[in-house]
Amino acid sequence: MDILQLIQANLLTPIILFFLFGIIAARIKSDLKIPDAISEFLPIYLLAAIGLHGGIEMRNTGFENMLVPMFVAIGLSLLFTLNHYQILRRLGKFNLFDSYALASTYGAVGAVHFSVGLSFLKNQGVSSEGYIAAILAVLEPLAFILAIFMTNMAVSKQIREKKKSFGDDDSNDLDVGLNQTKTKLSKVLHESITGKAIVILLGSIVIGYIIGEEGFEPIKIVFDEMFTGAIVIFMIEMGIIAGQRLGDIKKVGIFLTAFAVLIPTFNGVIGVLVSTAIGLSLGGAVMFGLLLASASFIAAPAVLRQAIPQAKPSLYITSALGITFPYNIIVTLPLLFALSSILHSGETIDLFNFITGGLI
Amino acid sequence: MDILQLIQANLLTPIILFFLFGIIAARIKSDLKIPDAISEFLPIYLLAAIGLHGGIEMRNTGFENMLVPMFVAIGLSLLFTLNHYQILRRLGKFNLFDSYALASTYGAVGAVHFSVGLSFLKNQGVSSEGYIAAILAVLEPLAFILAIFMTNMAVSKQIREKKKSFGDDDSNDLDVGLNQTKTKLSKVLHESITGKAIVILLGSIVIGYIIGEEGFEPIKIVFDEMFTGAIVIFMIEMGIIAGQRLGDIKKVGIFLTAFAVLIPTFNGVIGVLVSTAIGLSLGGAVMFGLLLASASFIAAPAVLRQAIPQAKPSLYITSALGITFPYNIIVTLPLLFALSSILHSGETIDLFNFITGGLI
Amino acid sequence: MDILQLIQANLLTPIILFFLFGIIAARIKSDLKIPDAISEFLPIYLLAAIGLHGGIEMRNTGFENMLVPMFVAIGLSLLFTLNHYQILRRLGKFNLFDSYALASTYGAVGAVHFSVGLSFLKNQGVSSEGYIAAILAVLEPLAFILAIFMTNMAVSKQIREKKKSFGDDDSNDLDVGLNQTKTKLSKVLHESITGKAIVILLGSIVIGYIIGEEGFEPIKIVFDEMFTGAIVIFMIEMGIIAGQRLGDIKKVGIFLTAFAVLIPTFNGVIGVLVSTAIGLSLGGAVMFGLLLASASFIAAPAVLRQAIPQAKPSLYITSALGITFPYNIIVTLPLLFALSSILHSGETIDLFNFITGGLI
Amino acid sequence: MKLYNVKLLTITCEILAQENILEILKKNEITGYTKYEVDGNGARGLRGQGFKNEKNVKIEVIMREEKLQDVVEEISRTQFANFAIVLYVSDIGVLRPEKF
Amino acid sequence: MKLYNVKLLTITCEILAQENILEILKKNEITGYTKYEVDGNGARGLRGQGFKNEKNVKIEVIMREEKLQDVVEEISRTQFANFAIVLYVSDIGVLRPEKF
Amino acid sequence: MKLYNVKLLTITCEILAQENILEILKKNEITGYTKYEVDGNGARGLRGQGFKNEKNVKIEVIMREEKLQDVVEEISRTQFANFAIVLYVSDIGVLRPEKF
Ligand SMILES: Nc1ncnc2c1ncn2[C@@H]1O[C@H](COP(=O)(O)O)[C@@H](O)[C@H]1O
Ligand SMILES: Nc1ncnc2c1ncn2[C@@H]1O[C@H](COP(=O)(O)O)[C@@H](O)[C@H]1O
Ligand SMILES: Nc1ncnc2c1ncn2[C@@H]1O[C@H](COP(=O)(O)O)[C@@H](O)[C@H]1O
Ligand code: NA
Ligand code: NA
Ligand code: NA
Repeated sequence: MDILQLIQANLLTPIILFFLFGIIAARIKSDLKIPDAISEFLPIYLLAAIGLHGGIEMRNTGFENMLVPMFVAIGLSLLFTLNHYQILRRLGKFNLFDSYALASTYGAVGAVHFSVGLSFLKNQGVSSEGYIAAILAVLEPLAFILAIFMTNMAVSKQIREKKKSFGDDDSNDLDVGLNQTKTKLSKVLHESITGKAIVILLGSIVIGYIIGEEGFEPIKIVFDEMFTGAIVIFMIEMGIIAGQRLGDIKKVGIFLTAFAVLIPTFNGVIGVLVSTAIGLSLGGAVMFGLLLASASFIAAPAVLRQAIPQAKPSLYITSALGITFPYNIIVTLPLLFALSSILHSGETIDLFNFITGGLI
Repeated sequence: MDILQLIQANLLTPIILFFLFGIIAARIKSDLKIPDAISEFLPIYLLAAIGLHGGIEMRNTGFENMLVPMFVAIGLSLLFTLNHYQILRRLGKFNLFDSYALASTYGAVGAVHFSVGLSFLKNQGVSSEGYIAAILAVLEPLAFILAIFMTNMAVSKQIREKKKSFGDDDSNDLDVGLNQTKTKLSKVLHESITGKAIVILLGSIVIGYIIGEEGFEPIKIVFDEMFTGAIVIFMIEMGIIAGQRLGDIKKVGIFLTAFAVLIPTFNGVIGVLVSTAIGLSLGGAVMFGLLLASASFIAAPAVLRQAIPQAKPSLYITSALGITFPYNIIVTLPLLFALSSILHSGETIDLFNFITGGLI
Repeated sequence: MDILQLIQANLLTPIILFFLFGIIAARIKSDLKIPDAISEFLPIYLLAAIGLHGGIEMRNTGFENMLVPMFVAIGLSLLFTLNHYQILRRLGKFNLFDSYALASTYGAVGAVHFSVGLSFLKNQGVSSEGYIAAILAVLEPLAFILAIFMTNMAVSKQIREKKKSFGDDDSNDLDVGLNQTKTKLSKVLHESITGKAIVILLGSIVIGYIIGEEGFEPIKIVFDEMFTGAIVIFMIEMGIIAGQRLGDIKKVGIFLTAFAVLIPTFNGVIGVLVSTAIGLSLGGAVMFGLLLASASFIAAPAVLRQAIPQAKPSLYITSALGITFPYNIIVTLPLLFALSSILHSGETIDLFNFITGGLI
Repeated sequence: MKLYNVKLLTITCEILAQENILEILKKNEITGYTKYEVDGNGARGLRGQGFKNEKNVKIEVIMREEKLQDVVEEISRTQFANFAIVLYVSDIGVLRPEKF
Repeated sequence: MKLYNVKLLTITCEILAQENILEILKKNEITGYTKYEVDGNGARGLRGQGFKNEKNVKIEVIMREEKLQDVVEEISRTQFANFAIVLYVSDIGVLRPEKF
Repeated sequence: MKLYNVKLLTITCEILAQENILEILKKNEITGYTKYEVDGNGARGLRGQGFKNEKNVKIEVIMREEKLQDVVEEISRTQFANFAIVLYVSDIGVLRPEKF
């Protein structure tokens, strides 16, 4: 079948193979390690390259038509985050904190996913709308802000209820709760917006837009041609880190494991369907879907440890990096590509059979 | 007007834009940072690339005709340093130590300026004499040595005069002063000559000369084609550092701010005129002028903190990095290019109007 | 003469020149230094590139015919190690520990040698059998294991004899000795096999084999075209480290200096002859010979300090890095290339005259 | 060259707690400190592998005994529960006690 | 906020001895430690230039006085002869002595 | 396993003063030291951002009490005015006092 072949072909690309290699290196306890300075630099480089690429594309194709996809992405991202919470809290019986932390980890987006997706499309000779890089930047803090807001609301409510049941109707405490929420939210908001990922991404989009193809020429070799090679090096390190965490996977449990596979697939497929419906191209729909399918494992810990310290990082980091990320780049990405190809080829298909077929 | 257009075009290159981006990132207190190892490596790489390029050019064009420009550059550099001192001390009312430190900061040369200049010319499709890289190496320690010599002489003289006025004619102290000067000078001289910047630059010039175009072929992609991309990454860091220092600019004061803009323009224009007169090419005259216009902000602090510790680093680093460097790469460089283009096109021009016109 | 010309031509390549430059920089006590993160990353990168290249070649040419050369290499490597020991212990009068440490340093192989060799061949437009990268991986731990085994056997024997002469025939101590040997050996074996060098090398060979030319295309610029440029940067650091150790060379002594030059030449020539006899190509024979000629200066210290702590590192590191490495890349490599060229051109030659002629 | 007795407070904690610690210091009007990244092992497992955020940082603060109590109390109350953290105090002698 | 007296053992040694030291700690049932790379000079010459293996590492261990004797004894017996190493002990105060 | 009392002198200073400090140590015939780069904040502002030269370095020297006085005096006389620098002394116990 087409999808399986695509998955298999994708499995045999340097990006995936070096990721798997990194996992193995960590499992056999090799001392292999990409030096810190390099693995801190690579995400900056990758985001700059993504941004420049996006900005140049936006200059070529205009960005008037960017608003609808942007708002659709925001809406879906918030909806999905709330949906995750319900599933985790009701079905998964996770506590409030873990539920919100996980909900936003999977509602948020991942830049590494995005890099791998771009490189996959490049390999397939398919282009995508440049403004999706801008959507990446906007979605980055969104799910966290929602989750932190909801968590703090819930905590304030709990406090209020406790007070009431003790007959102590001092609404000051609620105010304190609300104020804390405000402080936390404004801090997270500020840190997100000035966070290096968003800053370099937005900056590069703007610069790419200004310089265009021609201005890009002298730096093309570094910021375009070396892109896939740089991802490969980064994937070794991602593999090593994922491999070191594999031992924690038993803590994740069967429910969360299933969640970590099914939810990205679901979100991604919805993303492709919706984005195709609003007119995105074959490649654009893949990137849109991948964004929604992605989970955050670099930004999430930094934000959530501060904002929802009660949640267990071993849950959200391990599931996002150890399960969802490999699953997404190996299975979801080619799946979304196949789906989008079919949708854009105009064939009529029985979507339900198609999707479940692709999953099994 | 031609120059304004050129400035505007230059403003919209990745190099300048990423520098401005770095400044903004620092101002909004983003945590964006190029890891230390990368930002320590980049100057080494840039100097190696400059040197190889220079050496190969020298092999192509010979270096017999290098002596006159070299001595002219040395003469101008010393003259300018003394001139800066007079202006700073007399007009600016700076104390002896700050005056000499600033005088030599602006008398010295900057390798980052040079890199940006080379890349600018490359973009314009204009080449320059290879031996200017050698001039860069020779000028590097020159202004510092002069300034340290003068400072220590002045201090010795002060000591002697004090002694005299106290009726204590013990010339030993003078000897001590002179000896200290010698020690400091020989130390600075040694450190300059074995300093990494000069060592890698001179070494690469020699190696470039030996290997020539053909031997360069296998490493061309790294040391030539990646050059501008590497500068862009370095400029992000330079922008961040400049941005972090912008707060200090009020300490610089109006006089020094004017100095930091007018002197480089003046020195650069003289440099283009003189070097054109002694026969340098269009591009060569631009690089020659840019060298003289440049101020040192990497080497200067290391040398001056040790040699003239009484001078305030916040003055010389901030003005050189925060004012002169951006001004030079945004305004002076295209200005010098326009000037050199006109001079080399053989048109007769009203220089005075031209320059003042370019400034306003 | 041909060889001298080749040596001279090789001397004037960027790789050799930047190595010599590094030595000079260290000798004049320059503060030039490639930042740690970069010089730790470069060997990983180089091994990945070597491995990918080897794997792709193996896919092109098959690896059925790899077994004979592999076993011949293993046999020669063990034989040479024992031979070194005899020479060092008997003629050189080194103690047991130094003898075994040095024997295995020269019996082991060096990845930097290998990189320089590959780049040399590339420059000459000559290719080599891909499986030699696999031989590099297999040979890496071999000589160390042999040396550690022999050392511990010898120590146990000494202990036993001492006991006997004291009339104390408690064979438990021997068992302890044997057990310690086993622990040490299994530790060294495990550490070698999971050591970063072997892991990245083997991993990249496998990945290269899987992806082939076509899959390599998107990362070719990073892992192939930048290869020589990256070696050049690494050679600066190697030169600096070698230069810092030059002062220790007097500790090496005249015997070991001669050993450090003659043995690699001898081993390398035997390597070329034997590998040509078993059918390797011109380039393959050069790489095979270079492997046997090489001495280990990165892996050796890490293994030997732990396993034979009684041996003096100043001997084995200094001779391998300070004498043998420069000698090999400047003299042995072109020598082996000339030899292999003649052997593969079918001319009949008087080998003895040829070799001694090449040496003088 | 008289040496004056002051205290050295050393805090080894995960990088994500660093900002909180520095804020507590600031609140107590302590601006001087020295910090550097370290690896380590403790109750919360091996730290220093993986992502930068999973490293430790060591913060050293020279301070007068008067302020020690408050700072230590606030750090232990607000940070101990949520972050990998270890803290200790030693006696040192300095030349210019007015600096701290 | 009572501070309890414990010992801080600091070992500065070449990187190749690090694993041995950590094993000795483990054997003595000490799992907590902090470590970082340093440069230095000593009887075995300048360290920190050249290859990574030629750097030093500093290992700091907070521990109770009871275990100190054994650990120090084993380190000095097995490592002093073969590796560049320096070791010292200082007195510190901690909040949660049960952690160590 | 007797521990002998010696002094640990710790100097945190900007990188540009490092060579001066090491020279003062040498002049006092002290060759052993350990050093590493650190960030920090103090009277002369935040250090560790920006150029490498604007970082701090921490130098630790184990020495006998006899030499301490001279070294500390010379450092404070020649370096305090021109460089960001902080210095403190603590008591430690070592095994081999003859090494220092
Ligand atoms: N016994 C110890 N000695 C020295 N450092 C320790 C010790 N225990 C913990 N640490 C450090 O403190 C950090 C946090 O400790 P913990 O909260 O116990 O995980 C660890 O990662 C170590 O760097
Ligand atoms: N007097 C000292 N003060 C501080 N650190 C020292 C001293 N002596 C040695 N060291 C450190 O301990 C390491 C090993 O010392 P050694 O075994 O004497 O070479 C050195 O590289 C230094 O980092
Ligand atoms: N109170 C303090 N505690 C710990 N380190 C300090 C303190 N004050 C200053 N430092 C360190 O010493 C360096 C120089 O201090 P200063 O001369 O006050 O700027 C700072 O950059 C810090 O690294
Ligand atoms: Na998502
Ligand atoms: Na100048
Ligand atoms: Na060998």
